[in-house]
Amino acid sequence: MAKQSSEAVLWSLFSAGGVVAALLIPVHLFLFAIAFPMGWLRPPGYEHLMLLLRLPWVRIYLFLMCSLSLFHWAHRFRYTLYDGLQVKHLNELIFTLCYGGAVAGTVFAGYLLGNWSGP
Amino acid sequence: MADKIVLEIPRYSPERDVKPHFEEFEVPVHKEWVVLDALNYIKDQVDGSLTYRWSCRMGICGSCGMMVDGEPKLSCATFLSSYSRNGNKLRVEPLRYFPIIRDLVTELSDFLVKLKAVKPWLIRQEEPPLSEGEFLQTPEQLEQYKQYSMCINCTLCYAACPVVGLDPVFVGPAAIALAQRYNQDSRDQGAGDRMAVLAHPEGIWGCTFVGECTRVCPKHVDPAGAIQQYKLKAALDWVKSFVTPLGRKNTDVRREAAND
Amino acid sequence: MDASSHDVLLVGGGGAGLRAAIAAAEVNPKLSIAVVSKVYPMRSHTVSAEGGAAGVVKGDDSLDEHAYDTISGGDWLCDQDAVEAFVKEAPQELLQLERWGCPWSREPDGHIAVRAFGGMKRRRTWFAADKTGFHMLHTLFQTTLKFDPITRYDEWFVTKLLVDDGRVDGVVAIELMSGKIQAITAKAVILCTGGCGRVFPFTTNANIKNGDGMALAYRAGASLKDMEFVQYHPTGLPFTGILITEAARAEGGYLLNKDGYRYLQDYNLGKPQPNPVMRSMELGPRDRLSQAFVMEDQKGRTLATPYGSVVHLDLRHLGEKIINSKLPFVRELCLKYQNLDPVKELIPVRPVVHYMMGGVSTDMNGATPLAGLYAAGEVACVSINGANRLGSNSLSECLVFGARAGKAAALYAAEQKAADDKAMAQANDERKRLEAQFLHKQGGRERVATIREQMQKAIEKSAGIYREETSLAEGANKLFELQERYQDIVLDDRSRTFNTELEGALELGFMLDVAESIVQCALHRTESRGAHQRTDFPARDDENFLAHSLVFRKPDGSSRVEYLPVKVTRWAPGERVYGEQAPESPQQIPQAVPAGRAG
Amino acid sequence: MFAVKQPTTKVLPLYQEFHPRWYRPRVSVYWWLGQWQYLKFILREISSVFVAVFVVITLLQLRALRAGPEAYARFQHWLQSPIALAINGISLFFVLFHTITWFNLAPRAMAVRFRGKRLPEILIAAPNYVVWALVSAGVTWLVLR
Ligand SMILES: Cc1cc2nc3c(=O)[nH]c(=O)nc-3n(C[C@H](O)[C@H](O)[C@H](O)COP(=O)(O)OP(=O)(O)OC[C@H]3O[C@@H](n4cnc5c(N)ncnc54)[C@H](O)[C@@H]3O)c2cc1C
Ligand code: SF4
Ligand code: F3S
Ligand code: FES
Repeated sequence: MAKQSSEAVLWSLFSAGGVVAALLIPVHLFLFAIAFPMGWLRPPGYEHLMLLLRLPWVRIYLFLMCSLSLFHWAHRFRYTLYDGLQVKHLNELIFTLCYGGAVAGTVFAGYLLGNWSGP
Repeated sequence: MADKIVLEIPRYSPERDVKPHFEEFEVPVHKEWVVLDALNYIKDQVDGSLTYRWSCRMGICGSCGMMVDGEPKLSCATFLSSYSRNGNKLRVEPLRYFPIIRDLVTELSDFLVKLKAVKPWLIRQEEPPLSEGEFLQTPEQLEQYKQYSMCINCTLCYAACPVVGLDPVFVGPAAIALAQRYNQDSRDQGAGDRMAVLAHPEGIWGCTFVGECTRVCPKHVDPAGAIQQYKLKAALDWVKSFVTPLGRKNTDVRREAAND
Repeated sequence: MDASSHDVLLVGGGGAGLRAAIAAAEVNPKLSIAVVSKVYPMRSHTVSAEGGAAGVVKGDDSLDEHAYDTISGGDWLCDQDAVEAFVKEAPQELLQLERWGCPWSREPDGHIAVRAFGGMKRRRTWFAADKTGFHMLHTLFQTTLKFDPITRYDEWFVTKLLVDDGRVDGVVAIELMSGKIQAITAKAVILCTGGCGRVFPFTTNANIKNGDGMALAYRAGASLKDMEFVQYHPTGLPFTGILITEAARAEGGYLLNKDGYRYLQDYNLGKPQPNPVMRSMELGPRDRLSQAFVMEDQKGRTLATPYGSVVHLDLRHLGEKIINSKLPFVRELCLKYQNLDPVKELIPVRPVVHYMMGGVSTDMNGATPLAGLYAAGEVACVSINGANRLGSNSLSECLVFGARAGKAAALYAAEQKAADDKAMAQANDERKRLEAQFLHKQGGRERVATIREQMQKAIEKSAGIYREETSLAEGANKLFELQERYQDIVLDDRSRTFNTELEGALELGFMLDVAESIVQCALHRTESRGAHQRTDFPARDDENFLAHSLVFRKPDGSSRVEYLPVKVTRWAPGERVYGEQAPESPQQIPQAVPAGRAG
Repeated sequence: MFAVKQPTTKVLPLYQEFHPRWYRPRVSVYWWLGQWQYLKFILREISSVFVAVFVVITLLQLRALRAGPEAYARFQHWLQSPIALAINGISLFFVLFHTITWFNLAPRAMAVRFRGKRLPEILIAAPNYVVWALVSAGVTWLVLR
């Protein structure tokens, strides 16, 4: 049963992450990583962003977006490695790397967004 | 339309070969002919040792599945003429991912073990005597599982699913769809009994939603849907299992989790 | 030589076989039960039955009416005690199947829905959309999975019954996958091998319906009953022989000749009405409809196609909605195999060989005169179908008599001792025979396919919808010649592993025997009744032929035909009337007569 | 008719009479290249890598923001580098691919029924796109305000 429910947890995180990634990542990616650097749109100022980040719900929002998306990645990537490279015998290693990565990213996001005391 | 087509068929006999080799057979193309008619023509007129399974010739017994031009198909429901444009050669191979017994005949006992494993029969806690008449079931309730009851066990979906190929213990699309056929049946009370096989790493969680099973299914069973829906249910059950003790209501994670 | 041993052995995993296996397991869970089938059970031909299964459930119906429809439909050649048992148990069996999960179609309130069917005065045909046989077979198959005492031998081909001292001890079978030929002994054997449509060139029957069980029993010394009665279904698709279910007519389809005229009205089948009327016009019995086609053809009012002449089945007026909800499979088949859409187009149809009324002669419990041998389903002839089976009776028959045979065989087996070594010796001989005749044979010139084709042509010509003395005699001669040539058969395939050519050759051998029994019985019955129409003897002759034909195999291989009186309990033979004059209710039916005489 | 028969070799120690030796084809490591549907599937799965890459970029950007205006400016500058733009361009393609496949597959897993019939997939997929448009507009508005 332990094994069954852990798969259920991981899959739930994966799905939640999938929804978040599908809804949110495209617009973030487009704005911050393409439109602003390319100069298609005028980027927001440092102060404006800091102002936003001072709002707790914005930080929660960003935390969830990052964390869940990472778990989405971890789960999918794990199976992609199993299937695409047929390396199921490295099960444990892959498992640790993938979900470990997601946990690490989550901790890091928590650290960055947790107690916001920007300058 | 070309009036001849060459079939390329891998021949394999364990008594003779280490591995299959292709042989070519030229067959006439008639408008009404399906791939199976061409095979029967070869068997009757050219080489009686060509080996394949078939029976009903009306797409319902599920025995004539083959890879036709790389796609899993019922050879009795696939017109020959639709391939005569492809340079006049057509590959007909045994269903992919199955061990091959001979020529186009695949080995199925493993599939049958999986079918049985999901307990595909009506499970009841109590069985009222027959004299009480039928269990009532409205057409709407019938509709709930009808689609999943249409499976003819042709195993085309197994030949389409890469997970089956990579992980031979994966329970696989048709068997899971069959389990859902009973789980969704208003007369059944055995969903709990089927849980152990289904919500297992080699059950639903093995499926990565490639979706090919549904695309190739000749009876529109939609095993991919059945599996994802079961994943959703298993996830919800898990949420419930630790939310309920806290006395809280089942939170609505449905929408989020639904999206895989 | 390997052998395995069981208490009850089923040959065949179709509707009848699986039902019998469950019945045996339920009677006595200690028995070891085996199901031997040449295809995986869910591939059995029961899977292709479309229309439904008859059983009285609704208040406006009665057992007597079902019995009367069956008996009159069978042109009074049914054994009435068997019919009475049948109609009584059919509803229970169908209900039992519901309890096992069969997805029967329903009324809005959740009760079982029933539909009209040809030759039936009331609506009493249970259906699961138009894939009734498919759902029944899969339900049965899946249900057998939960019975541990049932062992399956999937893809094992039975070649011979082991008989010792008038008692059947088991079978010899080939495991197709390995080519191993071995004995499977048992205290009781139930044949459930289905029909023999493949004896004919144009049939709705699957490739596996070769009359194996009939020939096995015949060769073992049991008799075959009423073999001259071969049912033609009036609506098969040309070329493929795929069946367009009677349900298409029950839902209101019309049969039209080339002028778009509902020609059935010219053949004493009632007046055309816009909506279907039971036991009338398109809902008349199958023999009459198929015969009307031949008449119409002779008048030149059918359409010629490369695959024989056709008439049209018109469903267009039903509309897309009804067709999709009630007849989805019909539409699917037309689209997939005939490349036309019945919503907008006429469906070309012609009569096609469909069902074998005759078969291994059994009593009401499926027992044959050979101790330990039982038969049920299409392979058997308990005599509920008489001279013409009514649509939707045979699925119910598989259940009722499958269950009865299963129970009877289980009770019988519990009392018997296991087979002795003599069975082994016989099995060894059979293996040697198969090797000598096929696998290790030197020389030989004939191909399986050639002989099969000639046999099919011969029987169609001599024992088709209409028959007469000279053509039957010619047919008999031709079959005799083919039997000789069969000895000279040579196979391309000499390997053990999954040798389907060997299987085909053995099936051909079975079919030749069955074909011969059909022609012989048809030759001897000098009257016309139901599906057996002699142009040289157009009238029914109750004086001499209110009797079943029994055909036996003589030691020299030729056959002998005898007659057995029909059992008449409550319904004296009458005129078969369809259309408006059909009797309204059983009250008008002449009641109670002494048992019939026979010629 | 040209049925090319291979010469039959008699010396095959592996086959023993009545013990069929099944031929088991191996699945190639490149199985996903063989068929367009499989390739599409792998691309869909790979999209998750780009989701993760962008999350990492976002986290780095947050760290830069925390570290002060200069660090943030330096990071902005890096984002303009061809390499960053290339990565992000590819990412955008994959992320959009993810969004579309995710939304289109959602109905398969949901099976919403109305009067006993499963709703057509398009009816379930369409609202996803509406929500997506609204959310994207909202985020843009917040950031650009
Ligand atoms: C197209 C079609 C539609 C029909 N529609 C209806 C309908 O609507 N209503 C109705 O009542 N009836 C219908 N019938 C008739 C009915 O389906 C059959 O009579 C019935 O299904 C026969 O069942 P069975 O169990 O006797 O045999 P089958 O289902 O034919 O099974 C025969 C079994 O015997 C096995 N077998 C045969 N030979 C051997 C051997 N040598 N060794 C080992 N195993 C062997 C086979 O593998 C198989 O498992 C229809 C028939 C056809 C062809
Ligand atoms: S789910 Fe579809 S493809 Fe798979 S076995 Fe069943 S009918 Fe065939
Ligand atoms: S193809 Fe295979 S991975 Fe899942 S959705 Fe179908 S079972
Ligand atoms: S032969 Fe039965 S499904 Fe094709």
